Amino acid sequence: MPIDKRVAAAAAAMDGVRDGAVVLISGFGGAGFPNVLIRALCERGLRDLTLVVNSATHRYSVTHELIEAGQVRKVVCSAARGHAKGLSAFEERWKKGEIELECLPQGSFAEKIRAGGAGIPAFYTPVGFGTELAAGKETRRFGDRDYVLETAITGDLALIRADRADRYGNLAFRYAQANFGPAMATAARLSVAEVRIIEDAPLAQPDIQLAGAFIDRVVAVGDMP
Amino acid sequence: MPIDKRVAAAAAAMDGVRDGAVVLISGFGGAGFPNVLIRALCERGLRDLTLVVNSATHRYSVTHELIEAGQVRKVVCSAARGHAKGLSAFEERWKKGEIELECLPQGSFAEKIRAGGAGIPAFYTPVGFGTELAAGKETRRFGDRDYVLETAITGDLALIRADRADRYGNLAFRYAQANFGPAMATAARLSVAEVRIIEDAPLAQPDIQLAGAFIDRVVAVGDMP
Amino acid sequence: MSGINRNQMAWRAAQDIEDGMIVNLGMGLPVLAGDYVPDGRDVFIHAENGVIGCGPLATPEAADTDLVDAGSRRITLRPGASIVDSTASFAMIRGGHIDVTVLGAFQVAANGDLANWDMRLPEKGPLVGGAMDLAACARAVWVIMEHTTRKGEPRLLQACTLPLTAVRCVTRIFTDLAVIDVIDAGFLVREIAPGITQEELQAKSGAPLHFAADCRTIAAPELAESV
Amino acid sequence: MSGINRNQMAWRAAQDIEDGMIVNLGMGLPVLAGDYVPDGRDVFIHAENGVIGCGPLATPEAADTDLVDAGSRRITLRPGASIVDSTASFAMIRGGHIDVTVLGAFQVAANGDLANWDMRLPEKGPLVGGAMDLAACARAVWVIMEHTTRKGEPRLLQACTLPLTAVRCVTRIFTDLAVIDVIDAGFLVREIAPGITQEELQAKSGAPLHFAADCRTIAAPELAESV
Repeated sequence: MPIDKRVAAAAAAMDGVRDGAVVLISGFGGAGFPNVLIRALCERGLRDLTLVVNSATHRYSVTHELIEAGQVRKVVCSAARGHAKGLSAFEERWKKGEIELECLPQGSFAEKIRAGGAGIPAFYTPVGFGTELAAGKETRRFGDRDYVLETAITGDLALIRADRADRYGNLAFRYAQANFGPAMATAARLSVAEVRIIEDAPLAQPDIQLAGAFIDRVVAVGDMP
Repeated sequence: MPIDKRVAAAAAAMDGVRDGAVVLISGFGGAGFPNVLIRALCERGLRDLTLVVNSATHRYSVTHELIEAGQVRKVVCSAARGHAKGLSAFEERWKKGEIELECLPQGSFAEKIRAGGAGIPAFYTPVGFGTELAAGKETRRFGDRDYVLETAITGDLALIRADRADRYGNLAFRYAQANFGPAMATAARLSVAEVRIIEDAPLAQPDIQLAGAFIDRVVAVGDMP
Repeated sequence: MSGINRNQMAWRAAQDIEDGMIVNLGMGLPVLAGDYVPDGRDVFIHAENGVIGCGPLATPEAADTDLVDAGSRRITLRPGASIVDSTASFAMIRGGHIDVTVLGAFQVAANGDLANWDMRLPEKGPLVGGAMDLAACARAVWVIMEHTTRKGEPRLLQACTLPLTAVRCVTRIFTDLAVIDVIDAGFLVREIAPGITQEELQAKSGAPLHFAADCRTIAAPELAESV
Repeated sequence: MSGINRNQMAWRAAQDIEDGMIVNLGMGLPVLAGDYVPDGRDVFIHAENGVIGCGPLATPEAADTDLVDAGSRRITLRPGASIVDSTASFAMIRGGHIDVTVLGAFQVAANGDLANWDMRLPEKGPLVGGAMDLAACARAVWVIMEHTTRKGEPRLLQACTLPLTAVRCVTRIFTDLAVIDVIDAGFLVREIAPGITQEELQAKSGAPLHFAADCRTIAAPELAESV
């Protein structure tokens, strides 16, 4: 049967996602937020989700909707501070002890996800050594420098945004849209991409930035709102 | 002064390379061998080189010229067997104890080089556990599986081949030409690329597969002979 | 006692490649299996050098120096194919994104240990390539090999005597005499070549064989042996 | 005792950015320094989100949602710019491929320890972003900051009191009062703002200052303070 990863609606792309899922969500610097998929996930009304997302709250992302709806148990991120004057939905719940937080240096965040998708259970990095973000983590000296042991992150679901896709799930990104998306797609059991457009013909080989092998479902959602 | 990494001749691209250098050389499956640069290196007549190259001898590569010239002290590779019936230049010297050999699983070979360029001193991999290629290497259990600790590879010089370049050293590869080249370029102190053509205009952003930031010198050499 | 021929072995292995799989094929018989994937099954063939979606071999006119597989064969791309560098290709292998790898082998042990990379040729240098990565990390590891060596020594053993490629990795074995799964209890024969008895098969094996309750005859079509 | 203004601080830092460098600039004053890189110096500005070669901010008409820097500002690309994903961007940082990062800071210690990510705001969640990666791994780490806090407390200290970003990483500090290198012996003042005495500078510092033999006055042009 010809491979066809196209799904007509974002809701259907969430089939099979359950309470307690670890959800990897792309987006950074204002680009690459899979907002249509995040809303579709929100509408499933799940509980106890763990979000692995660079910013717990970002003004171009709608992760706060999952948080406000009380669906999130834990956030793993490098930025847990809202842009607004007051407390963000995340900060409010975190302060009350309702949401657990794991804050990571952004490069370790990215590399842990890459490791998860690349079969590397753990690696050493110089980043964070001697800081409170490395508190309790194993350290080791190689040569004349100290390093922190970081372990892989994997997830149940990855939600990412790209520009173009084909039926095979191959993806092309625009400019800085890729950010954490490619790594996240490799590290989750179920990887879903929202894209501006799904082309009828297969993407040309040099245009493919993430192989469809890593994508399970793809939904065309048009331009960012 | 406007950045300009173009070098007119392969010989000049070897300036500063010394005896004892660790040289990373791209190429795999018949594509991406920087044969013009390998010959230019050979002509410098250096000694005690360490070659980090997937195949010690490959019928589309000229690494054997360095080996035959007695310039190589050690080879780090995943394939140390010639294609021909008789002994390859490498095998002959290796059997006599004239060249040291470190044979690695190909994925560990690639990942060790990537680690070298990415500031990761060491990582764990399941590959090789329980085999003689992991003999003497540290192992560790994560979850229900055993892993081998592998350390980073860095080099003094990387020689790689790409298709197109610009004055900034940005590179575009054709098909399977990239293989080990991008990782090697990040892991060496001096990285040199030979390319079919250097474009007058900067490469377009979506066409760039390796940022010029990782390339120090680029030489146009035309088509593969 | 002849068993099935090499084309039939490749054919038989190919029947188990499922629709939508990502498959890595070792050189020799495994690559041949790629030619026998049943029509209508949409499969992506991965090559360690980074090609995800190898097509048929290129014609001499279409052959391109840069479009090759891990065996340096000039190939074409299938629709939807993409190409990554070696680091990404092995990240894909190690990360468990290859559904099945089909490999040649010298020996397989009853616990799934595989020996396929080093015959201890005294005159030759070692060549491991991507064998250890594939054997240790593909979701399923299948082997195609002759049931015995040319000298008639068994290749299915209690423990491998040649250097290991990976431990406890092989899940299925296609030989000229049988189709065998590796389960916790050891070798489980699922299918047996026409005209071979269970006793004959056991006699050619170096470890106890279990036979599936529904063990049947390999149903391979007539296929001429290639020259 | 006023020292130089913020634009002059940014200007002064920019003078030390060398031709051909790859530079990562933190938000605020460091980004402003990017505007003062002397004409004729060909510099690639790296942003953690993967842009290698940020150009000027985009005009409203040219602004593109997908072409942003790590601070979500809509930017343009300079000639020769490329873009990678976050994994590759931080591999580049961690691998020592950024020649210099210019960062804001709360405190710097005499051994080079940097505190620039957590002011312990009781109401706000933590935000580390790429600060630890840059501070730990760029080949040179420069800081631009006011010499003291608004309350007049020193930011140059014997040991940081705020949570560390990275240990022993800062090599140069640009303040409104001085340009200071961090050397094995501690703080070494290279330049001092017009009208400031060495005694005044020491009084506003929380660790002993050494003064270079050729310590001179910061030569910054007149630059109006931005609103």
